[in-house]
Amino acid sequence: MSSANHHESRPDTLAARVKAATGISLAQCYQCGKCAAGCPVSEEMDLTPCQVLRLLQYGQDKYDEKAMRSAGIWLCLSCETCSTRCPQEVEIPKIMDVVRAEALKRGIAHPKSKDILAFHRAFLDSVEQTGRLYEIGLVANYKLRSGHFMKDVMLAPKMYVRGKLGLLPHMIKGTAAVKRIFKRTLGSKG
Amino acid sequence: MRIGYYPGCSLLGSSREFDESVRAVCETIGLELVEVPDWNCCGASSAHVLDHELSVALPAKILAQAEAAGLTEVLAPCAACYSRLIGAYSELEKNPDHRAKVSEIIEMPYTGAVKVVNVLEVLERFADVIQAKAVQPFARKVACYYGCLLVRPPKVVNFDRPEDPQVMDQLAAKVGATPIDWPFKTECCGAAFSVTRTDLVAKLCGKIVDSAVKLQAEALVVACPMCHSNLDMRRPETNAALGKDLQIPVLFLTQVIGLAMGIEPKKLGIQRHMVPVAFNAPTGAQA
Amino acid sequence: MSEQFEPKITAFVCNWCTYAGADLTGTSRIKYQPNVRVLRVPCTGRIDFMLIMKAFERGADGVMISGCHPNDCHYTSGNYHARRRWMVFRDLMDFMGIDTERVTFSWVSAAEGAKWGALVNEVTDKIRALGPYAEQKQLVGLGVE
Amino acid sequence: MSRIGVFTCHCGENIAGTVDCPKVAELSRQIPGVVHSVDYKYMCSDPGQTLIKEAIKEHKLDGVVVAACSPRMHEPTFRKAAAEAGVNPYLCEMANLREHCSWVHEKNEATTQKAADLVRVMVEKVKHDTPLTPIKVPVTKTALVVGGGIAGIQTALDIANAGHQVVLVEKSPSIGGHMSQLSETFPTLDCSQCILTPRMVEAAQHPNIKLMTYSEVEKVDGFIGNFKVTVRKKAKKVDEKACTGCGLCVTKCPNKKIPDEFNEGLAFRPAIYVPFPQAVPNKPTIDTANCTYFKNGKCGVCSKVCPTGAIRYEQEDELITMDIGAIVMATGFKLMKTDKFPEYGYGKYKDVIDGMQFERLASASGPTAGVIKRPSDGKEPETVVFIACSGSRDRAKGVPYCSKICCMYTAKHTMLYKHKVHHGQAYVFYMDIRSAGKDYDEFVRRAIEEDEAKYIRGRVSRIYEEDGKLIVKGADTLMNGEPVEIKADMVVLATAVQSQDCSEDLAQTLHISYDKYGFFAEAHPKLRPVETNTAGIFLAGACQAPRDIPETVAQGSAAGAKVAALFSQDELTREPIVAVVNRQAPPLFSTCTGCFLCQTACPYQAIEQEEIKDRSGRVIKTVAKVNPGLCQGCGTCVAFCRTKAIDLAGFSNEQLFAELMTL
Repeated sequence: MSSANHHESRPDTLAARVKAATGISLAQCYQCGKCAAGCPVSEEMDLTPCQVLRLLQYGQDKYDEKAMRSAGIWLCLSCETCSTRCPQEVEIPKIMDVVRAEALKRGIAHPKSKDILAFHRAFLDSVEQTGRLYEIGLVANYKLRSGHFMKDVMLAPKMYVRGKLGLLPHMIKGTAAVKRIFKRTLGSKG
Repeated sequence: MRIGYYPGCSLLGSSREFDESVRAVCETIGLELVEVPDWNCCGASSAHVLDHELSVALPAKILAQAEAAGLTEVLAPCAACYSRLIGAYSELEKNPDHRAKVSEIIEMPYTGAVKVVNVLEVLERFADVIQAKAVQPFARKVACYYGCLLVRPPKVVNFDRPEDPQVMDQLAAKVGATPIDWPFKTECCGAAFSVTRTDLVAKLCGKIVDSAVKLQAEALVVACPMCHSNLDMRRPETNAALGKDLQIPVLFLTQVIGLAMGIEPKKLGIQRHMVPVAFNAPTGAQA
Repeated sequence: MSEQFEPKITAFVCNWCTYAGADLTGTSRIKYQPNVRVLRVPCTGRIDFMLIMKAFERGADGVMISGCHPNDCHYTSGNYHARRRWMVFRDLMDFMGIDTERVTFSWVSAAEGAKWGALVNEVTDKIRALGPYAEQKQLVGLGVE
Repeated sequence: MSRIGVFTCHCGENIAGTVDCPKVAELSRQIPGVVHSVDYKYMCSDPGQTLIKEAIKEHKLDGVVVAACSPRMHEPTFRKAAAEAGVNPYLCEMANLREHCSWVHEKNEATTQKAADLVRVMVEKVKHDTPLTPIKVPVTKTALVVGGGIAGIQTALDIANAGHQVVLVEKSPSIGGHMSQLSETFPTLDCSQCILTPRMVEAAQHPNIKLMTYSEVEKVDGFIGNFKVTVRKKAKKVDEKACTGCGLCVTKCPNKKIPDEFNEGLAFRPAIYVPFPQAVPNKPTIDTANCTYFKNGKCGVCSKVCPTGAIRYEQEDELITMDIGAIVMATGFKLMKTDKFPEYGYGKYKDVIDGMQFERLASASGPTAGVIKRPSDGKEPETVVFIACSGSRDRAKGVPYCSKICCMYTAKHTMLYKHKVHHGQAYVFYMDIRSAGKDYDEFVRRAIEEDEAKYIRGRVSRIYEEDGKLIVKGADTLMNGEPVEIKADMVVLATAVQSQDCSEDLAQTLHISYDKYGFFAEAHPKLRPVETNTAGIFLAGACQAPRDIPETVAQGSAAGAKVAALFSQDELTREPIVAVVNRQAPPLFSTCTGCFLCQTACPYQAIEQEEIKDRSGRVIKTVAKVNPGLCQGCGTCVAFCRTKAIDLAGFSNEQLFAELMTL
């Protein structure tokens, strides 16, 4: 019998997407929990890294969805502690990237992802516009996107007097080229 | 001797003192820094979270610019930039057929001719020069904090040992400091969550700062602007989370070396820290 | 002629893996096409590639060589020697203008009865599709009879 | 012209159901050289065999083809029958009409045609068969056992008790191996030394066993029944005959700070030492690498105090060559050390120890006299964490396999600990509990239910020291991967079982195969578990794969039985399917040109160089020569030979080409 419900044989499961995007097979994980044990933020996660992997191992829509809807995946710092110690050499942060991307694509990302995403989008906006990060622009943009207008207002003046905030953005000559890079990568995916 | 230099965005803004101290130290040890012409942002963790291709293309552009400028090696002092650059380099090494595609995206040839090194690797090469020039030993107990990005993932960075790394400790010892043996050298500080999840960062930094103080370190030494801003700028939140008032200063390794070599503190940007660089016990080089 | 072309296939198989595997095909009653004639050798390492030339000369349309999987050779390394020699010989055959498509090199273990059956069918179908080999043989001067 | 008989079997309906057997018999009769051809319902039955035998006599047959089932099934049967009727058994061949024809094809003309073809091939083969006689090889009835742990001791005793001579070689100064280091053994908790030392003494005193400690195998030549083995007897620098074992030298040696191997570095020993009190032989050895006299020529205390003048600083290594009939490898294993664990502190925390170190702490003969004290400060640990699968099932650390013994000894450790530290708490981090074995799972349950070990299913990510405690950061996968942090006083890593460092070199010396982890490879994983692919060399114990004591002993006895069976014969009989290099009349002598490609191809080192000399002793030509004792008959050399000077009996070039010509 060919295994009709084997997770990597169906191209639309998360496990199959992980395999296609990163080459990692979810079957490698034997659920020892070492990732959860060492993860600096696993205590804060609703689903620990090994649980996310477990859900994906099923290759069933309801479990895939549960993984994608979790808040925990947005807490992964990509600090690589888990993958450095994983006995089965599973590169978990790369898997998290795929799960997050899919969650966004399907519009089922956890509400807590909003702030984190707002920050990343604001960051990239800045880079796209000027070629480099414009920190004040980033903070302003983040506040607009997240709605946290009062966040860190006390920090800025302190930073300014210490010369840590540049008031004007650095423009690079290749700004147009950088914009085109964005268009060809991020932009092409909508 | 000369080497390519990629300061990265943080070193122009929130971590100017890292840039200043790297330049000052390199000048003293006789290493000429050639800035990568018209460099762009590496994309940091944001590009990596949102789009994998972008997260490779932005660093590749930087390395291609370096290549075009005839450089063979680029120093990226910022650990986050270093991680992105070496990550992209290693991925394109592993899959040479991706190079053509990337070259197309960045509109420049990328051949993989430029190697990426971090600040510890570069300073290690000058360890003897540094020791010889350390006229005012930094005779303090220090906790060397490496963070995640300098040693992980080990197969990509291939630098020092992944747990309990030693290079920074050895360099600090060369300039008279006494590095403590402590367990939080590579525990994550929360990195990119500085703005969005300050609560988490405070908690993680709390463990790190607390352990260093408990083991009687007088200063935390770092080589990453993100670690620095979390441990320094987020100290009020960290102290609040701990319920303590810890005033241990956080210095970049290049500042420690600079001070020991007698470089003027201002030139090293010591005054830019949020937690003032001051010590209770009077000994050794003073800031 | 309404009858379809039935190819002649000669198989050289090792005693320990593929011969036993083919026995298992039998004990499992798995059916395959009757075009193959098996010659038993102790090990694929024993196969002198002149035997392949001879098989074609004798009118074979296809040749199969099968032995133990890498690392499973009853004689430790005979199958590696066979594989290495086959690589070289294949190039030579190619150079001589002999259709290397007609030679199938594979590993079938003593446990792979089903694989042997499937392999014989696959090779038989392929050779049948390629057609008789007589013409090409005349081209390279091997001649028939 | 040959007189060949063809006997086609119906095998009931098995062949006759799809193949027209009478027609096959009839077609076979027309093959040139065939003088007799019949078909019969069951050829392998008694009447069937009689039919063949009678036909041989009646028709004066000189070759037989039985067209029936697979030769792998009944070739011995029919060859025996042929031999009984006076035909050389190697002139009897089988055509496989059942497995390769009737069972796999439909009933039709093509199938019968194929059957007839198969018979024709075999008739042609028989025509070119030559009578062969099984090869006889003499047997030297002395066994070499390499390794003096429990595996080697058991093997040596069994062979010796069967009445054969044994040389037991051990590389360290005493026999006993890892088992002598253990405190108590699972699942009975009987004292390891109490059950082992009588065996050690028995081995040492057995009239048929020659003990060679502090010795290593240097070179192995020859083949089954006829090995030539060279053993290096390392210089102990002590005259074993003169030494009475009084131990004065050991007490007086001023250099006492050498980490003690027997106690796994938890204690010290002097430079002249007996590894442990019950050592066999119980005589000291000088560790020249650490001896002051050997380092700078000063000291000499041991020599001065020795009452019998037994110290021999000038003693040299000896090379001893002996004739051996069979070899048993029983070289055991090593444990991965704690410094291989970056996440657990690279071995820098003194209180993170391995399982063998815990054995020494728990052993009455150990450095703490059996009181559990942690190495750093000698305090009694109140919380001990045991970590199973440390380095095992961990492909990142290069050990993807299960070390097999750790689940059981970890359960044992928790019990020993609880029995000695009543208020103590043991935690075990595990991934799976593998306790298959007689009374094994009950034993683990006892550890959990009676001795209150807390088992947590998860791996430990990290261990670090804080405030005098070891912080163990694990997770509980039975609680959704919830992080678990335990402040422990001591941590015991059940580190991976690995092959000995010397195993690959040793395997190459003996020409036996080994797997990618350096464990010696058995000839067949199911059916030949204690044999190697090299005839006459056997395996026992953990040198083949991780093993516990009962399995090791069983394997030792199995290997011993194999050797005893081999030694029960004065001569070995072997299939004559071997390669031969042709010999011709001078001046050619042989078509062999001496390129020796065959020598590189041969997996058995069976091909030697032979010098052909004229009467004055001048070498005329160097040619290949096959040692029939070593040749296993694969024929790889035949395919390699450029000049067709080498051929394989039973599968000769002539035969194979003749078979092809029929197709």
